[in-house]
Order: sequence, then C-alpha cells, then structure tokens
Amino acid sequence: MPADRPQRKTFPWIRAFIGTAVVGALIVVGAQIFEQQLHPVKPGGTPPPRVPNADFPTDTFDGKDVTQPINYSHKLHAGDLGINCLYCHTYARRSKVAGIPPTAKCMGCHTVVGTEKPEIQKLTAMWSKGQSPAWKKVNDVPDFVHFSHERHLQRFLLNNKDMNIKDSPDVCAMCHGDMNTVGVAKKMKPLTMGFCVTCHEKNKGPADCTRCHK
Amino acid sequence: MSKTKIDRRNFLKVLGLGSAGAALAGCDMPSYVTSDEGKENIYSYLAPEEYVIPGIGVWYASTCQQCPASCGVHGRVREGRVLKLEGNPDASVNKGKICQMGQAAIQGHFHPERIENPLINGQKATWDEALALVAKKSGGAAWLTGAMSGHQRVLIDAHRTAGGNARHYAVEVVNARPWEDASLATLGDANPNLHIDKARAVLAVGADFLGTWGNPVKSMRDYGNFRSAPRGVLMSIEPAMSMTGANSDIWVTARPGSEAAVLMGVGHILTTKHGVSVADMPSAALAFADMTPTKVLGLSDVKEEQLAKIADTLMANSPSLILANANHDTAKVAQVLNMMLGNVGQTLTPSAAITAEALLPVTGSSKDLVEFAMDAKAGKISSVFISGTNPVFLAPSKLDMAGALAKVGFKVAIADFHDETTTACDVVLPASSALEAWGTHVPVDGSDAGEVYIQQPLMENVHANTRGLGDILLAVAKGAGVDGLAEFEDYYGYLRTAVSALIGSDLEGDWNSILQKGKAVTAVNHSNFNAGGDVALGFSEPAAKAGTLTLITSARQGLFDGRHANLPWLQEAPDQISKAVWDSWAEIHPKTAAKIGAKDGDYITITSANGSITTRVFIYKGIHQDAISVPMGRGHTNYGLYAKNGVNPLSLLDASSGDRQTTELLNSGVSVTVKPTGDNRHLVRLMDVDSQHGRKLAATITADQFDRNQGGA
Amino acid sequence: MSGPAKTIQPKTKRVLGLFGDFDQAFEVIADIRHYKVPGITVEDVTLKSPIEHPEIEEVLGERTCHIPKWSFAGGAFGFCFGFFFLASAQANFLAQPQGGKPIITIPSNIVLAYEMLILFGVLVTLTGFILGARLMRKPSGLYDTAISIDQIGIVIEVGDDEFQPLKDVFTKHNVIEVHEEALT
Amino acid sequence: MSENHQHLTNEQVKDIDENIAWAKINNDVLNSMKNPRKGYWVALVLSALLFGVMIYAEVYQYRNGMGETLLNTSHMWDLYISSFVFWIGMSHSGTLLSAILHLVHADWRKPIYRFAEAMTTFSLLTAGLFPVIHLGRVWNFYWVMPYMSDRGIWPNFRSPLIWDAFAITSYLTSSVLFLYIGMIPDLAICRDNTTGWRKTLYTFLSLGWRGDDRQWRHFRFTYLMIACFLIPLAVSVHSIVSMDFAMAIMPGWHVTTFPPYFVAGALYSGCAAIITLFVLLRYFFKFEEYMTMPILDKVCKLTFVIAMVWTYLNLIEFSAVWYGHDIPSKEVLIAKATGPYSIFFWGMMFFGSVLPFSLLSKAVRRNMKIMFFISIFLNVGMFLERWMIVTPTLSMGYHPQGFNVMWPGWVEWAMVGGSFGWFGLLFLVFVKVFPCVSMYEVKEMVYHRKRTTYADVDEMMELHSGVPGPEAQTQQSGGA
Amino acid sequence: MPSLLGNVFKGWSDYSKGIEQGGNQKYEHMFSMSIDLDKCTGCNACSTACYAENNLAWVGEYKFASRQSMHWMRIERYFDEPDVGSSDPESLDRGASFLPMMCQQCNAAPCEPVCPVAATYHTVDALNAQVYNRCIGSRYCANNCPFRVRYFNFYDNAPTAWPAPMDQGLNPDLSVRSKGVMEKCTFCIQRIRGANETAKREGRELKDGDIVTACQQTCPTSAIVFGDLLDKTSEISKIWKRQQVKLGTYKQEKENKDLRGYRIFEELNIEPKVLYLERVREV
Repeated sequence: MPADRPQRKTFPWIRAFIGTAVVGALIVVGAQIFEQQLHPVKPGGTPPPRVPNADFPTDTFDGKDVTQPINYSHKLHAGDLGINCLYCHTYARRSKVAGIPPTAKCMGCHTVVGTEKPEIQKLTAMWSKGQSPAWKKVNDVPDFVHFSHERHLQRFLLNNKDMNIKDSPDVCAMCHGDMNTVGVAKKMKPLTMGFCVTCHEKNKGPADCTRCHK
Repeated sequence: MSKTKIDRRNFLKVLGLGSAGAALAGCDMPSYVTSDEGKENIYSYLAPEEYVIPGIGVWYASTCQQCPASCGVHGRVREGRVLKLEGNPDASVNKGKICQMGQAAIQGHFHPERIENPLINGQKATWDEALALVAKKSGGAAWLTGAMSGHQRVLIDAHRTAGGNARHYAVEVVNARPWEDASLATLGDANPNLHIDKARAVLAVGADFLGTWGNPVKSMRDYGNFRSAPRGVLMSIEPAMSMTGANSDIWVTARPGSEAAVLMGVGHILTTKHGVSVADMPSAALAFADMTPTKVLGLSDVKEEQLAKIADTLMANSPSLILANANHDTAKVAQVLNMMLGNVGQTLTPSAAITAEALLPVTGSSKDLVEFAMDAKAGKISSVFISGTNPVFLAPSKLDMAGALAKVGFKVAIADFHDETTTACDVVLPASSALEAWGTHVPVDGSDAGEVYIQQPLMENVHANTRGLGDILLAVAKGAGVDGLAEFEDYYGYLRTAVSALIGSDLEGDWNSILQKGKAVTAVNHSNFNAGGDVALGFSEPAAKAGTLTLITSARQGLFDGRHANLPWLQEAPDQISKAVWDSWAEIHPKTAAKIGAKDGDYITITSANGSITTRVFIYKGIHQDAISVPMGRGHTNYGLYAKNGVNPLSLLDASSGDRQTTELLNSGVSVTVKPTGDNRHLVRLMDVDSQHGRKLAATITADQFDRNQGGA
Repeated sequence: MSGPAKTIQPKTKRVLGLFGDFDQAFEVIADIRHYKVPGITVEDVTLKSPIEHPEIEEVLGERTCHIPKWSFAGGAFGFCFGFFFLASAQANFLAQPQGGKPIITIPSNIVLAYEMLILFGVLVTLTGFILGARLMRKPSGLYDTAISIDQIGIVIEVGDDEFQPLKDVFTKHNVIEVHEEALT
Repeated sequence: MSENHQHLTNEQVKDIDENIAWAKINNDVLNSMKNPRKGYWVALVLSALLFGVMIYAEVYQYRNGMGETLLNTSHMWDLYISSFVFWIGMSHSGTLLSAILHLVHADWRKPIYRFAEAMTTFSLLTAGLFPVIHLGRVWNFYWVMPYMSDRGIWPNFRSPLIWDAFAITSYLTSSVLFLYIGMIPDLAICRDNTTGWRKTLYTFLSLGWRGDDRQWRHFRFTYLMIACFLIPLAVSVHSIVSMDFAMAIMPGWHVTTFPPYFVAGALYSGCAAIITLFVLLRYFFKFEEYMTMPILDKVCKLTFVIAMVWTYLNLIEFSAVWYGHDIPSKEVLIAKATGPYSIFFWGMMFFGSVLPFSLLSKAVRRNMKIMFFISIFLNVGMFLERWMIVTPTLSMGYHPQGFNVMWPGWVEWAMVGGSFGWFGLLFLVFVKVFPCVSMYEVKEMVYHRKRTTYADVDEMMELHSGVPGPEAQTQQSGGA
Repeated sequence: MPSLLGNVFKGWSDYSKGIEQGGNQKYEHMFSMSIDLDKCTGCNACSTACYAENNLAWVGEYKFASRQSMHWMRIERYFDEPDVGSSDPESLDRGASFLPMMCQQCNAAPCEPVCPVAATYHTVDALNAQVYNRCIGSRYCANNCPFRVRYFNFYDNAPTAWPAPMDQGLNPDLSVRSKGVMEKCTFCIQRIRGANETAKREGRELKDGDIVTACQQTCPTSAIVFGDLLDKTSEISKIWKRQQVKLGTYKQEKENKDLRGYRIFEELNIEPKVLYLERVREV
C-alpha cells in the first residue's frame, strides 16, 4: 500500500509541548524580573543588627543614590564620629515622623567645626539667609500608610529592657539598614507592606489594617 | 516682646508642604510609585522651640471672626499649618463649641481667591504706594464697617477723631436692633443677660436665637441645658419657619407684621383668663384688653386656642422667657409680658459691660446702611474706609448703593476677598484672614465675665503680601498722624501694650497665660434695670392686606447675610429647613402655590416695587399663606467662583418702609407679586422626601408619657 | 490494545479492512468471535469507526474503561483541597475581618469547595480521558481518511499464515479495501 | 431564509433526512467554514463596530471615573450587574441542550448543540467582563483571586462576589472543556480534510484522534461524566449569582425563591437565544438540512415549558413578598408595578409571560422569520427582568433619604450594547473556524434513525439500539 | 505565610466559633455613640466639622444633584411624626424632626461579609473599619447598607475640592481618598488612634473622654455622646444602661415607657452601635 499517505506523519506532540512549556517559563521568569525591577528585594543581605526580644526580616533593598542639597555623610557623623541617631533625629521618639534636624542643631557644631569645607559653607550661607535646605525624602511610605516612629522606638528601644538608648543604631537599622556604612542617605530596606507585615507577625505587632491605614 | 515675635515667626515657618500636597496622590497608585526616593522635598525648621514637634498638633487659642458673635476658638496647628478649629472651652461665650460658620473659617483661610496684593484702581501696587495714597486722600474719612469691637474699634475712633470726626457706620443686616431698642425703652438695658437654660418655657417671636439672633452658639449651648431635665417648652410665633421654629414644640404661624398683635393677644388671655395683673402698666393693660382674640384672628390668622395654648404653657412653666425681634412693637410687648410673668430678674438679668467703654462693641444695624447711602448721595462723605461689610450687595436696589459710592470721592476697601464693593473702591488693601491676624474682641453678651478675647495668628500668612486688619488700621492711623502710635512698629506691639494697660499689669508673667486662654479678663461695671413704670404699647397694622404676598428675607446660619457664600463647605451644607444646596429658593405654602399655579421646582418671578428676582419654589406648610420667604446670602454678582448661583432677596426690599422705630430692613415686609415663568428644574436638595415612610427613624415620644423631670431616663 | 495472542504464532503484520456497510463489519467480527479465523480472537480486533455506536462495542465484548474512577478521585480531591485551602487562608489572614463571626466559616467554604469539586472533577476526568484513550501518542499508521467519512475499519494483527483466511473473511463480507503494514 | 419551503413533506415529520449521504454531511459542514452567506460578514462587521463602542466607553469611564455612569449613592449597581446576570443566564442554554438532553437521549439535539455550547462559553466570557468594568478601581480586579502574597491578605471568602469568581471560573473551564471534548472527533475530520494553518491547528487540537473503539469508549464515558458534572455546576453558578442579591438584606433582594427563579430565567433566556442563533446560523451557513423545522419546533416547545416555569416562580415570588408582609419589601413590589420603572416591569411581564403563548401555535413555531423576532423579544423581556431585579430595590431600600430614581448614562448603555458586539465577534469567529454542526453526531443520528426506520431489524440491533421505533418518532418530538 | 494548615488544626475550635460561643475575636474597646434628638437643632455644625476633620471633598451642584456627594454626617429633616400623629393639615403646628445620620458602626454589619476583598471589616475596637487602599470599588457594601451612609468616590474629587492652597488645610492624619474608593464615617479613627498613642506614651489605660469625635466636640447643644461601651464607668455605657437598650438584641424589653433610647433599624438584627434618644413632643 502507498506508504506516503499524509496521515502517516504524526504531529510533533513532544516538541509542541516543550515549546509551550518554554514560553510559559519565559513569561513567569519575565514577570519575576519585572517584579524585581519594581522593588528589588534581596533576602539575606546584611547581618541582622543585635536587637534582643525582636525578630525581623533581613530583606535588603538597593535604593538609588539621591543627590541632596548638602552632601551629608551618615558614615562620617554616625559611623566614624559615633553620634547617636536620636541626637539629630530627636523627634523620632516623640512623634510619628523622625524629622530632619533643625538647621540650628547643625550650626551648633558647624559654627566652629569644619567651617572650611565647601558643604559646610553652603549650609552656613543658607542659615544666614534664614532658609532651610530642601532635603529629598529617601525613606518614604505611601500617603495611605501612617507609620509611627514613636511606637516602634518604644517597643524596640525605650521599653525594651535589654536595650540601652545608645543602641539606637541597631534599632533604626531594622528598617533603615546600617546607616553607619553609607554616605548620603540611601534606601536600604524594601519598606513594602510585605516587609512590615512579616515583622508585625514575628513580633506580635498589631494585625489590624486600621493601625496603619487610616 | 520682639523676642516672642521672632520665636513665633520661626515656629510658624511653613515646612513640609509636600506632605499634605502629596496626600492627593491618594491610594490608587501602587506603593512603589509614590514612595519612590527623591520624589518629595522635606524642609527642616531653622530653630524651633522645643515644644514644636513635626507630626504633633499644637492647639492655639484665637477668636472666630465669621460672624459678629466673636466666639473663642482653638486652632490645631501642625507643621505650621492650621488644620482645624474647635471652640475654646475658656471662652464663656461658647464654652468649647462653635457653629458651622466657625468650622468653615479654615476654608476661607486657605481659599484660592484671596486678595494677595494691594490694588490701586484695580492695578497691583506696593503697600507703600497704597498707604501713601490713602494717607494723602483720606482726610476726614468716614468708616463703613461691620460690627466692631476691641482695639480695632479704638484705632478707628482714633483715626476719626484725628480727622474731623466723620461718622462710623456699622452695618449688620442680621441684627438684634429691635430687641435692643425695646429693652432699652422698657428695662433701660439694651442688652440684658438672657438665661435660656434657666427658663422652663421660651417663647420666641421672630427672634431666631438658634439660628442667627444674638450669639447663636451661646443660645444653642443654653438650649441644650434648657432641653435637659427638667425639660423646657419652646414655642415660637413667626410667619415663616426659622431654625428656632423648626425646634419648637408649639409653632404658630402669623401673618407677616402682625406678631405684636399676637403677643398682645397672648397678653389678653393672660390677663383675662389667668388673671395676671398689669395694674402698674395701665396703658399696656388697655392695649391687652383691646386686643381680643377675634381681633387677633382677623389681623394674624392666629386662632384663639393657639393663643390659649401659649398662654397656658407660659403660666404652667415658670420662669419663662419671651424673646422678640420681629419689630420694635413686638419686642416691647415681649418685655412687658416678661415683666408681667415675673421673668425679669430670673431669666432676664441686668447686663454687665466691661469698664473700658472704648472697647465695647459697635453693634451694627441696617439703619446705618440706609443712612450711609443717603449721606453719600447727598455728598456729605468725601472719603470712606470700607471693611468687614459689603454694602453694595446688602443694600436694596432702591438705595442704588453703587451710585451712592460713586459720589464718594475716595474709597478704600480693607478686604480679604473681592466682592461687589471692592470693585467699586479706589484702593483695596489686602487683609489677611482672621486666622493670620492679631486683634481683640469684646463679645455682645451681657454676661458679667468681663472677657476680652484675644485673636492671635494661628499661622504665617498664606499670602505673604497681606496684612492683618489691625496692622492696616495702625498704618492708616499713623498715616493720618494720630499721635501716640509712632512707637509701635506693628499692631502686635500696640496690642500688647494696650492689653497690659487694660488689665493693669506689665504682662511679663501673664501674657503667655492670656494667649493660652485666648482671653484677658478685666473689670466690669454692673448695671441695674430701671424697670417699672408704664409702657405704651403700639401696634401698626401691616401694610400688606390679607391675601397679598409679603416677602420675608430670612437669615440662616451658614451663608449668614451672604458673607460666606464663597465657601463651598457652607454652600454644600444643606439648608436646615429646605435641605437645598448651592442655589436659592422661595418657600411658599401649598395653598399659595395652588393659587399661583406653581409646583415644586418651578421658577417663579418675585416682583416688588423695587425690582424682581427669579428663583425656584420650595412648597411646604411651614410658612404663612400670605408670606413668601427667600433666604438671603446668595445672588452675588462678583464674589468669586463659588458664589455665582442664586438670587439676592435684599435687593427687593424697600428702604423707606420697615420697622416703625428702628427702620430695620430685615423684618420689614415688602409686598410682592409672584408669577411662574413656566420652566421647571428639580431643586437640588439633600433629600426629596419629607416623610419617614413609617420607618422608625426620627422617633418621637409624647410629653405625657415622658417624665419631664427625669429627662426620659 | 491488541490482547494477548491466543496462539504461539508470532504476529508479523497488521491488517486494516475498510467496510462501507456497517452490518458487514459486524458480521466479520461475529465470524471472528465464532473462531472462523484460526488463531485470531475477538480481543485482537481493533475497530476504527466514524461514529460512536455502543452496539459494536457489545460485539467486541467487555473492554475496560476507568473514567468514572478518575472523575471520582478528582472530585474528592477537589473538595478536600478546596475546603482546606480556604480554611488555611482564613486561618492565616492577618487581620481577621470577621467582627466576632467565625473565622473559618463552614457554609461559605462548603459552597466554594463544591465549586472546586466540580472543577477538579472535570480536569482530572480530562486527564483520565487523554491517558485512557491513548491520545497524544504516535498512533499506528494504519488509518484512512475514509474512516472519518463513512467507512468502518477493522484492524487485526496477524501471523503470516493467518493473513490469508482473514482476508477471505474480509472479502466474503465484501471489504472495500485492505491495507497492511509489517510489524517491526 | 425562504428556501426552507422546498420539500415540506419531509420537513413536517423528520428531524433529519436519514438518506443523506455521510460524505455530504462532511462536505456541507466543512464548506460552511469556507464560504458563508453575505449576512455573516455583515453581522461580523456590526459586532466589531459595537465592540469598538464598548472600548471607547470603557476608556472614557476609566479616565473620568465611575460617575459618568450616573450611578449614585443609592444606586451603586445598575445596568452592569443586570447585564452580568443576563449573560450568565444566556450561558445556560448550552448546558441545557447538550448536557441535560444528552442524558435523556434526546437525539434531536445533535445538529444544534455545538453552537449552543459555544454560546455558553462566549456568553460566559462576556458576563465575565461586567464585574470587572463595574469596579471603581479596575486595575486592582485581581485582588479577588485567592493568591498567596507576602502581605498576608486574602479575599473575603464570605462574600458572594468571591463565590461568583470561583463559580464562573470553574463554569468557564468546564464548559470550554465540554465544548472541546465534544469536538475532538470533528476536529479529526477537519484535520483529514483541510490544509495549511487550519490543518496544523486541527491536528494539534484533535490530539491524534483515530476513531478506535477504545477512544470512542473512553470518549463516551468522559462526555457522560462531564455532562453529569456540568448540570449541577450550571445550577450552582446561577444560584450563586442569585445569592449576590438573596444574601443581601435589602427589600426585594432578600428573597428565598431567588435561586430557582434565577436558574429558570437563565434556561429561559438561553433557549430564546438558541432560537435566535439557530435561525441566523441556518441562514448564514445554509444548514437547512440539519437545522430543520421539526428541531426548531421542539426547541420552541421546550422554551414554552421553561417560560411557564419561570412565570410560575415569578408569581410565587410576588405572593411570597405580599403575604410575607414585610413592609419595605412590599413597598418595593408595589413601586415596581406602579412606580417610575413600572413600564419596564410590565414590559418584562408581557415579553416573559404573555408572549410565549404565541409558541402554542404551530404556524408560529414553524415560521423562521417570526420565531427570530419572537426569540429576540423574549430575550428583551429577560434583560428587563434582570434590570427590574437590580434597580427598583436600590431606588427604594430601607432609608427614605435614599429614595430616588436614576436612569443610566450613555456610558452604561454603550457598554451593554458593546457586550453584544463582543459576544457576536467571538461567536462568529468561532463558527467560522470550528464546525458548528457536530458531523459525527449527525451521522450517529442518521445511522440510528435509519436502522429504526427499516423494517428488518436484526437481533443485534434489537439487542442494542435504545432508539424508539418509527411510530414513536412523531410523539417523541416533545423533546426526548 | 508559613504553616498554612498548621493554624487550621491548632485554632480550629476557636476559628470555627463566633464571639458569642467564645470564638476567636475579643474586643478591646467597643466604641459607641448616642445622639439626643431632643437636643439636636439640625444646625449642620457637626456635618461641617466632619468635612474639616476628615478631608471630605465637596462636589458642587451638578454632582450633588446626581447624588454623588460625600457628606459622612448628614442631617435629615422630616416633617411627619408617625408616633405622634399628623399635625394640622393647614399648616404645621410644631417644628420638624432632625436626624443626624452617619455610619452606625453595626456590630453585625451587613456591609462586612459582602466585601470581596475584606476592605471593610470589624476591628478589635468594634469599629466598622474601611481600608481605603484595599478597596477595589465593587460597591456591594453600599448596596447592602440599610442606612445609605457609605459614599463612593465616583470621581477624582481632590483637584476640584482642594485647589491650591486649599490642600494645605488637609488633615495629614488620614488619607485623601482617590477615585473609585468607598468611604464612610469612621468615628474619627485618627483621633481614636491618636488618643491611644497618647495613653501609651503616658503609660496608662485609655479613659473616658480621651477620645472626642469631631461632631461631638463641636455640637453646640452637646447632643452627641461618644465613648467605650466596655468601660462600665463611661458616660456612654451609663446611657445605654439607663435606656435599657441591649446591644445584641433586636427586640428591646423596657420596664417604663418613658425611656427614649432606640436604635434605627435594630429590627434588622444588625446591632447598630449608635443610640438615638427620641425627640419629645408636647401635644
């Protein structure tokens, strides 16, 4: 019988399905990459700071470099000089916002210290003109999230029996990463809802939407 | 003192504007869009005081300027912005409560249509130019203001005396003038101290004390106690339902202008049926005897049983209080009844004004408005300062206020918004809002608290180039060469010294506590009633005969006399009675509607001798058949984007007619003719139903099954 | 699918006979059933038909089909999975949005589990169908488009000397054409 | 549609001409996929245009906000949800015809069930649009899906809307599979008779079908099982849709008889839609010999029966409300009949309950043109029914402050119209690409009927064919 | 989420029971409000205060006409009184009845179970919370609300409602709602949270009077009382006790008939938490 009937050759099932699988995989991977673009979360990363009675996610985030009106270095002040976070960001323990230190506080030292540096002269010029530098927000949450620095400091630092006020860098590092290592401030933790929720879950934080979303 | 000033300035430095602005991004964006780094700016303080913490609101005391009552308020300040006003518990006038107009002050403060720069003939100018011009041309200027008190008034008087003592016209169309007049005539005290809370029964005759009469917040606070056990009974007699009427247990509608007759009818029944003696007031007794129920019926359509019911309630619940503002006659009858029923001394006590007369309030009247127009027409006024009032809008068209102003040589407006008047003025000086300015105010309540309320800025000027009223007055006064002011560089300095003089202290310790409380307490001199003696009661029959329509320009809390028409919050707050928003309407009785053939939402043209307005009808039973009521406040021609709708019933009024003694416009009926234009548009209201459809929503309990003394519990 | 050979003889070729009249085909099968062809039993017969008619399968005798088992398994799994998936989701929901109501709400979960039952039932049935019917594999080459029109085909694997008698049976019941292919 | 007057005698009695050659069946169906009548293309363009309008409306609404629909504080739902329910209802036709009639061995379904199932699938796809476009924040619609996120939040599984999501997903999947599996043998036929991309497509889809008895056997069981799954699913889907309302406390919605009422309504509108498409396809693809008068006749009778069921349930709903004497519900009922929406209410009653009586006349049942319009009116009635379920309740409710009358804005009407375009587009493309008459089953039908019409039934046949004899033919035509 | 099934079996007995059978959820507070209709003068102060406090957008005449307005606190006015009988057919012989209507924060709220994404739910303060950023705008909740007190952002109201510099007056303590989101009275949740934080800061329990809602604070006649029902000493719980109104029941048995307390639509068994005191009428 004629062996070359068209029906004899069969459809390449294997290839067809492998192809489909590959396309699907590509889509999934692409979505993942896109997601990464949106908020790159690297699990692991920096070693967790030493905060007793607390357990929190160690995800990190490599934020972009922001140019600030004054090239302020956290590494220098907090890291090398060892100034306590709460010395400048003193509002953090009393208000929902940590706040930028008032210019007067900067001038407290810089009327005498480092006056020759150009950045300091910039600051002094502004101070004498009575205007305050327009800092760029780095660590920000959406406007429908009402985060309170005060509550978190109380929980992890002030009411934490094993903690001393001078350990504040470790507590701040929970959400801001190790600021002692960076120069100009940089976003080092994802600060996404997943990040918050994981920590709230681990530390028995309030699980009530309206605590943060009002 | 200048030190405090610097600190305040620093404290008030506006910072972090981004935060509120960015809030507009709202929730529809995924978090990683709005929380992206480097998108928002954040400013730091320069050198804040230690109690200033971003993110935590601080409350500052000040004084509300939304209506002449001048309640004390607390303003919540955060990041240098005032966000919310609440009543000041230390202010004995309002004790921590304010009305919707006070709540809406914030919106006026942040309003996008504020005047930002001085204007000369409509052209932008600098302060120096403007003030120089004013100083040059405003010799012997008259003053046309709203109700005025405190040191602003002092400065104005100083300016007037310096320049030939021109007259100070104080214009308030919504006022208590008939009541004050009558009280002065009968009790010898223009502004007796009312104790609504102490009364067991209150009869209000055209005195809308829950709405706009006197200090509504004070009255409402007292009303709250009045209603709590033992519960008092509220009655009112009026042609069209007011807010007071809407809360009355017994509401009697009378033909416009016949309220005095009704009250006399009540007196008649009190004397005849209940045998209350009026021996010491023979002519009053005569008047009562003359006003028989049948006569009352003929005059006012009020039936005898209604009169009897009122009289019985007054007798049953003593002490009572009878308030009347319909017109002079009515108010007089009311006071006579108060004396007869022995309310004087119990619910009416002598007022106690502060000793510093110079600060006492100038209560406005519409009489001044009329007279200003007359004088201006007669060319008696060379130049005038206009502040806190809008004569062109308020004046009936017959007065031709625009024309009158044209006759005035030089006109200076001190205003924070453009309105019909500022456009007619040569120079406009931009005043900062009441929440940005210093000032002192003396409330118009007769209480013996002796309080002078401090108005202090709650934040830095929104528009840098505006100045507080006080500062402007000071500058003007200086320009006019008033002596003794040179030492003060600004009004704050003047005020501080003035207040220290007032309370006789150098203020070193007290000033902060004064600012905290928002008031300075000073000495008062107590007066006494010189009651007794005969009172002649007159009654002039209303011009409008039965069957003809009389226009009532009712005032409502909210837009008030029209000064708040540019505040969307108040435009959108439904009217208390008709629940209509954003537009004017005319209230008529169903029978009247049937007569003129109008149904809900029909446009009708209301025509008086002085012109005509066209608006939609709202048909309900809370109005007399011979009355048509158009609430005032809307119908601005030049008051910004939000005040375009509606009509202005004041324009129809007849300046010459009006109350016999006080010639007050507000309650003067003007007879009108009405006819539908034929077109109809649904009147925009909060709710189109007036009935509860049998649902138990606003449930009621009848007084007989209600335990009056337990307060229902 | 061809059953175990009843004879020792090795099967060498596969034969397809096409018939126009279905009754003829039935009779061929009937013959085979009555062992008219030595060494060939009805289990060896594969029928290729354009339509589904239960009658013929009766002739072919009982042949297995496990679809119902598949469906049952799928449905059962779907229900349990559905219920516990929802329950665990509710139990792990951070903000328990229940206002004093039970957190794991039986009635609603039953409704949803019911839907899952059907969904998984259908899906697993489909899988069972594809596997059981040996779809999506390399089929025997013996196929003719005529089968998809109106002819019925009988496929039988035969040994060398069974071929002729079978062909005779075919021709007796006037077969239209006969294809054959060698088994490799 | 006038060539159906050729051989009337045949058409009066026979669902199909048994002597038709099987090759002809193949050719007719395969040709239908190549060259339809002009009307087909007209319909296609029309649908495309309507769909375009829908796209425009959606973009407009997305830009300016939901307010453009003139919805308001009392009327939070309106035409969108009505159309959602309407389209879900449509989808029940396929299940009815293929699954239920399959189980009861009504073989006259065979020529027409294919497009009915296609209708099921595509009206589901259409219905699925509405819950999405009526969302205030469309871009977050996927939050109703129970997926695991690092935020630790889930949908609220107590919400009937979530039940909808589940039910519709499973219904869509199942009905697509049902449609597909039933099509496999036909796809094999197409595979054998086409070339080019079509061949590739059909080869892929027919999964290597060879018509072995093993394949047929498994096929039969699979088809049966899925049919069994599908019937309860269809019922559950529409009762869940009805729970969107019945679970609410609003007067006029909180009605216990809603689930059966909705299901009946669904079958009703489904049947009506089948008639419409029956007429259209018969015309487009010259299917006069397969979609015959007697079959239409049977469908019409079926429609009439269901219409009566629906009417009955409608009436008991009214009486339940009336004698239940819950004042707000009663007010809503009265408002329906007398209020601003009364004209639509009575329109629904007429089209839904009165018009079906015309189906009692044989002349009407067998007149294509008339049936076409009647079926459309029946569906108008059913659309009004859904609208009258949603809107009057919202215009009354409990709280007098919320009483108001609201008329949909152009956006909503555009969306509703556009949904028909979207449905038409999908359906017409489908019938062009896939055989919309089941060839192999028509063959079975012919095969069995032929045997029964012959006198000499051999014992094998007597043993195995469950098909009734010739004289049973005529009374069998009541639908199984 | 770790331990998916673990929680189910661990907490099954809790999770499958409601609060009335000692189920999972324990209330920390139960905030409630009472409004004395005999004191309410319908002056709108509360309504405007709510606009100022809660960033409510005003919508203008056109949108108001199509009933798309945003007043969380609305004052309704009725002229008929079923309980007292109709007034004089010719003209009214008594005033109107005013009814402040806001979200009643029902304990068995019909809006909660129907939200597909759990954007509205019951907090541990027994508040009927609305999470704006979770809401997808299916509007089912509003359909199911017998009080019609849920308001939907049909448009992006912010730009028209707060033209610069009006946006400087926005309250930063709560979000500005954007297009497509449902919103409603929250009992001033930002004030509640604020008071909570102050109490924590001072290391004490929340006490009666710490929390004052905007409407209560401004109400000139003090008709509104707000507080925590679980705190037996609070004024609000005294009022509920005095009025002999029980929260969980839909049929109140009272001894003396002069008690004025009632809840609107309590017969629907939705447990509203706003207690109204009847208006008194002299007849």
